[in-house]
Amino acid sequence: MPAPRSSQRRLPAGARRLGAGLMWFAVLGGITAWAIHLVLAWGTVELACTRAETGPGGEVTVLGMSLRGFVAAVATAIPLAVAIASLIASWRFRSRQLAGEHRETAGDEPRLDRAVLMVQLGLGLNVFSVLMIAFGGLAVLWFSPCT
Amino acid sequence: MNAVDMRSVSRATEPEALATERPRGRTPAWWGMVLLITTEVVLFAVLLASYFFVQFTTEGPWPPGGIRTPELRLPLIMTVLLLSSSAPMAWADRAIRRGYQGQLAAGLALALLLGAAFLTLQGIEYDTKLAEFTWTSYAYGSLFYAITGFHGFHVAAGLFMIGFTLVGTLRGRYTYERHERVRQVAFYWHAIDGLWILILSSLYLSPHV
Amino acid sequence: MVARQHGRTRIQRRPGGDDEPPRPSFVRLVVTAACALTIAACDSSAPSTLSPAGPAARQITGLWWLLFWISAVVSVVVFVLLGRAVLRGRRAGERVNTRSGNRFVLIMGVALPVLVLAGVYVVGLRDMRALQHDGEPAAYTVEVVGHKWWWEVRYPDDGAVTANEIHIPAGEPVDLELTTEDVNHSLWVPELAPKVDLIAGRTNTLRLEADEPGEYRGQCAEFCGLQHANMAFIVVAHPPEEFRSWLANESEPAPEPDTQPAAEGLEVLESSSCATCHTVRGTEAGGTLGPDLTHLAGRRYLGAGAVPNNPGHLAGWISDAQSIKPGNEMPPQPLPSEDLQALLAYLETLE
Amino acid sequence: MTVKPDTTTAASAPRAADDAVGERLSETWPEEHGLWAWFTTVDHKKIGRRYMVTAAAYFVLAGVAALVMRTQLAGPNGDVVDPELFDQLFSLHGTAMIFLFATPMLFGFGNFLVPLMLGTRDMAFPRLNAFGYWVFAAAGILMFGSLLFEAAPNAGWFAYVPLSGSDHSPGYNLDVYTLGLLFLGVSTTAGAINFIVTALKLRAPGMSLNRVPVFVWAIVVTSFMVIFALPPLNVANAMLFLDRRFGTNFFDTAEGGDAVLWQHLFWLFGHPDVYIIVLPALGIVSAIVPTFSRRAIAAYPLIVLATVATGIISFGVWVHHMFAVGLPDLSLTFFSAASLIITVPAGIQVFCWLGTMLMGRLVLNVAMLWVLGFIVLFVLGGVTGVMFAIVPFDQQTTDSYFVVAHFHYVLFGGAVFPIIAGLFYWWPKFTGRMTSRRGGLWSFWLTFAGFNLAFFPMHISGLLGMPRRIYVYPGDTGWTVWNLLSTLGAYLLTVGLLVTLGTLVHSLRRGERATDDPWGGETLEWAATSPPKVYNLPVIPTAHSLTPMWDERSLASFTDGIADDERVLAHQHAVLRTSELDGRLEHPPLEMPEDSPLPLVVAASLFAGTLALLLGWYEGTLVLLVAVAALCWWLWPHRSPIPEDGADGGGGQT
Repeated sequence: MPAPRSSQRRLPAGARRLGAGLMWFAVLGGITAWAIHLVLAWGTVELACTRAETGPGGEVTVLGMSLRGFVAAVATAIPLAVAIASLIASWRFRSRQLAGEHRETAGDEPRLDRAVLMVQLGLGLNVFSVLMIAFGGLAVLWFSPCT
Repeated sequence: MNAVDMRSVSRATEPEALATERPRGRTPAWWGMVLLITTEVVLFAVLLASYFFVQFTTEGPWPPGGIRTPELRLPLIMTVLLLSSSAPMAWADRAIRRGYQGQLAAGLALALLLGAAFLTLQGIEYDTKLAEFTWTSYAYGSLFYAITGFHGFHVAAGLFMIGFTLVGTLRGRYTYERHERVRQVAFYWHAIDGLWILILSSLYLSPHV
Repeated sequence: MVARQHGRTRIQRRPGGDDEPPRPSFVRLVVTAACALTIAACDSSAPSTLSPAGPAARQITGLWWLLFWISAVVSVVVFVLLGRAVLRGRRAGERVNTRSGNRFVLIMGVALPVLVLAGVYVVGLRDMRALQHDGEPAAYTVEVVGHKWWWEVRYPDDGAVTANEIHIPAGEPVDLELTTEDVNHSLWVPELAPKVDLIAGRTNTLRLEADEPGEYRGQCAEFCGLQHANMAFIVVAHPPEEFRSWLANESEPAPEPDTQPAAEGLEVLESSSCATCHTVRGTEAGGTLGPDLTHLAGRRYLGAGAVPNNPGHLAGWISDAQSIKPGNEMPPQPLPSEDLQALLAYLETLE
Repeated sequence: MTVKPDTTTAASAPRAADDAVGERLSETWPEEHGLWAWFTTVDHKKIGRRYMVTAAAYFVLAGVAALVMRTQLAGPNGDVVDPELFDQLFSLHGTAMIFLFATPMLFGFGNFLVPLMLGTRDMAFPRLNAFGYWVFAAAGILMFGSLLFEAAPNAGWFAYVPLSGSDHSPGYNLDVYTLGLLFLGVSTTAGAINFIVTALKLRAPGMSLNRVPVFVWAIVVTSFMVIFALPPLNVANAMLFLDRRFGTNFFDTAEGGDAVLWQHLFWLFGHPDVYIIVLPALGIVSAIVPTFSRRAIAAYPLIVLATVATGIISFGVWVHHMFAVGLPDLSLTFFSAASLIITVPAGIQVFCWLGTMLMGRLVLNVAMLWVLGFIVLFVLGGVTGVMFAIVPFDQQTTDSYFVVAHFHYVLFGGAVFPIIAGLFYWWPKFTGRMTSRRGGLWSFWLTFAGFNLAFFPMHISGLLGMPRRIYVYPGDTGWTVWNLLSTLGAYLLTVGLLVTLGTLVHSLRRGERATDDPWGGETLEWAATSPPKVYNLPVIPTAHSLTPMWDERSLASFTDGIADDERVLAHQHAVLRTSELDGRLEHPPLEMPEDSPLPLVVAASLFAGTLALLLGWYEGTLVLLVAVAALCWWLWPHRSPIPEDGADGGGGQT
């Protein structure tokens, strides 16, 4: 492959490693957060309700928190925050870092084209993840667990 | 965050850095083994998930039916043996990449020995356990023996692979230029070790919490 | 296993009873139109989800029509675009368009669907909430136990036990506590409420309510083996007073036989293998494998909907149930003809 | 991306190259004939064709089972088969269509096409590939053969416990199911790993991720799904087998086991599996539509996104098969959300095809007609799919005929139609023969009409309260007329499929000889001869765009490469290795194995071991030692002049 070899050398290896890591976070961060949200939220609701370990006041508790509190905070809000972070990363990488560069070198530099495809995938996956977690969050606010 | 860090972050978001190709340069065999290990890890994850699912849907004490909480002394010795076998394996792998066939043979032999010791102890553990409960003693017994037995089977398979590689080594088949097999076997072995830690913490440690 | 309470039906007593229209007129219009097209569809005997007779089923019928119309619009849009593409393709020589198409797909394939789906999701949640009854107590609790391949129906407060018929008071919510004796089953009365499975080792609850007195067909909806097809039942909704008298009668033990053949029949029942599997309360027959026969004569069907309950079918059922419902648990009973006649005479008295 | 669909250069450039170097290559990639070669071949094209033919045979068998059931259900109180046989028929129909037809058929397409589309010469692990085929073929024989002994699976393709336990299902039926699927799983997993590695490492130089054909993306995503979805199925089946045979209690509720655990494990596999079937089929559509629209696929990044997103999200929707189980409502909503969102990627794909057609010039031919029919059916199946994501509606209609209608629209409409479209499209490449247009038109319209007549009425019978999996129904329920229509449709559908089969088979004898690129396709398989030579492409091209066959520079690389031995690799039985994301050339080339009887030996002894286990003859499982010995032979490190790992390999592993 032509030209970019030289420009590659400019960057320290650490920055490139970090860059590759950030890229993969922008691609897979949101969907991973969703997967964790799903397993945690479903798992705690189904299993806690089956076992129904009730705390003071007859409420079902998980790790000392109310079930609803646990599902809302630990299983939903935190993954949502991660997914949003990943969404922002993919959005910024696409619109600022790569898009401009891409326009100048379009077609000649498969590496950048490939990177653009990856952030586009990441952007889409992140949008889906945020939507799914948010939908789940809506239900957590609306439904009381174990009914 | 200090200024230097900021600079390295902003550098890392330069197009060149983001477009760094990673992973790359792996061999097809490397990918094959990684994917095989992935599917095996999922297999064990599902088994352990089943274990916890049954635990949480079971009323009363866990383990159920008067089965005692597993003792830790023997499993911990087994853990030490198995984990320490990863070191000679890694050492052997490094050695052959530099072309040292003798070190490769020694490393493999040591790993083989440690793994075999693990299996022997597992046999001893089964002997005492089976006197207390069997695979037909509640779902707990079924899960306990299925998970540990399946892992033991993997250890045995790993030992067979190490032995097979050792024979090849003694025949001089692994060289500076051709040593992919060693690397794959090492990977598999490390994965089995890692899985054991999951099993130890789920089946042996978690009931003590 | 802990019994979990899962109500599915909102208590939705209609004010004023009969003079309120049972469903929005728009929906009724569409149903009528659909029926006109598909005459058999509204065969009054069909246990149709589209002609709901209880609040829960009605809620879902409304949901169905919403989903149906959205689906219709989506399909039409796609088909129109497809037709356009085919027609345009016929016009040769048009210049090839090299646009990426991203915008078209983003709008049609992402933005619009997400908006529609968000709306649908919220409606779905709303209806789910509507089907939860929020702890409002039921008028009665009935235990339903699934068996291969029949339904045991118990009224624990009154001691009544019957089979394959669930009697309820119309207009009052009834909770069914669902358990199974063997494999998984699923209780489904399409006109009244969504289905709930009977899961081995667990207890589920289904709230059932019928607007009007009547009979509603139900059937097992989870494959449960050889005679899954013949595991039907009926829900009989009575006017409330009639229900109470039915329940009082059903709770009574069997009447003493008052004729000679009937008395002989009772003797046959108690001395033959019948008694090892069946219970007739007030007699020595106390088996628990088969359905309770205490008020057999009052039932509409034999063998969980397999055949109507009349003396001919009953005789056939007793002598060889396997030919009617192959694989069921009742072995053939080769009784001498006079014993069979006496037994039938007795069973006829079990109103 | 600019596209010049100029077919004249497309056909001639690779041809010239072929003549120049074909001779040299046939030394290292010889064409083998004869019985021994038939049993030992590792050629991905032969294996691919075998997969397709075998899967088609299993399709016919499973289809006959369906026809018998439809005959039974034509009217009330049907008396064609007894319930025992009926249960085996519907269980086998579902199991076979999913495991023995759909997945292997699409693996067949993948086997034949992926290396060609990537511009390489075989799969990454050719012997593993051959092994996978033999295992699949044997698993099918086991499953269908069991019917002869009245021992076919009879608890549905989902085999819920406790019904599938030994108390309620004595006999071998469920053992055939559990062991058969475990055995088959080996094949599927091996195939999936092979596809992924091939697509990651053997792409033509220059084929960075953004230039990978959508079909290959689909196969790769599918393969990743297999890697993650099969373990739950395997675990569940192994547990069920142990419960039945050795008295363990995984699912025995009386002994602390859990019956719902089976459902979770099964559907954790089962729902992704739906997409394992549908995604490659959609990939076929994405390959056909651009060719006949005379432009590259619209919104390529979005269709790739749709494929990847479907693959991942499909793992988060399994509980929508369990909405009626009585789980807490809140836990259902998470799956309702995911089940709704997963329809968005499906919509994206539909609009990508529509956009491609609208912005191109549509050429209607038989393959494209099947694609249009597919889009209609897939949309109809998709909208009912959305309905099942809504919890209350699902609770009302699940396990009714409405579901049967829905998933036949999705799986028959969404997978069989594309498969047939793909057969018509690639038939010239598979066989070297063109198919009859008239036969193709008849086959399409008959099948399309028959399909709708068979399955549309099932929506109505379902809404009218007709449950699934019943072998008889009474006459007074209002279901009769709809069932009669379905049965008539099933017969019409059969006629349509027979005409399809006839058209294809007829072409083998009478069909016109096909040129290399009869449709002016855009991907690299059209650069090969029809049918392709053993070595596929004489010169490994450089991909300069997503549509290399429409791209002057990519085409030029065929002729430019003739003199470059690195692009011809004539002196060694090897293929090029490229980097994972960017498709940059790596050294050294990957050495390919020769034909070998070992795959067959290993598969056969594995099969024998499975049979021994099935029949409870446990000493017989010692035959597995043959497999172990053969594997040792297979994997014995032989001496070779080609090093395995290059000095410039990068990535720090040298």
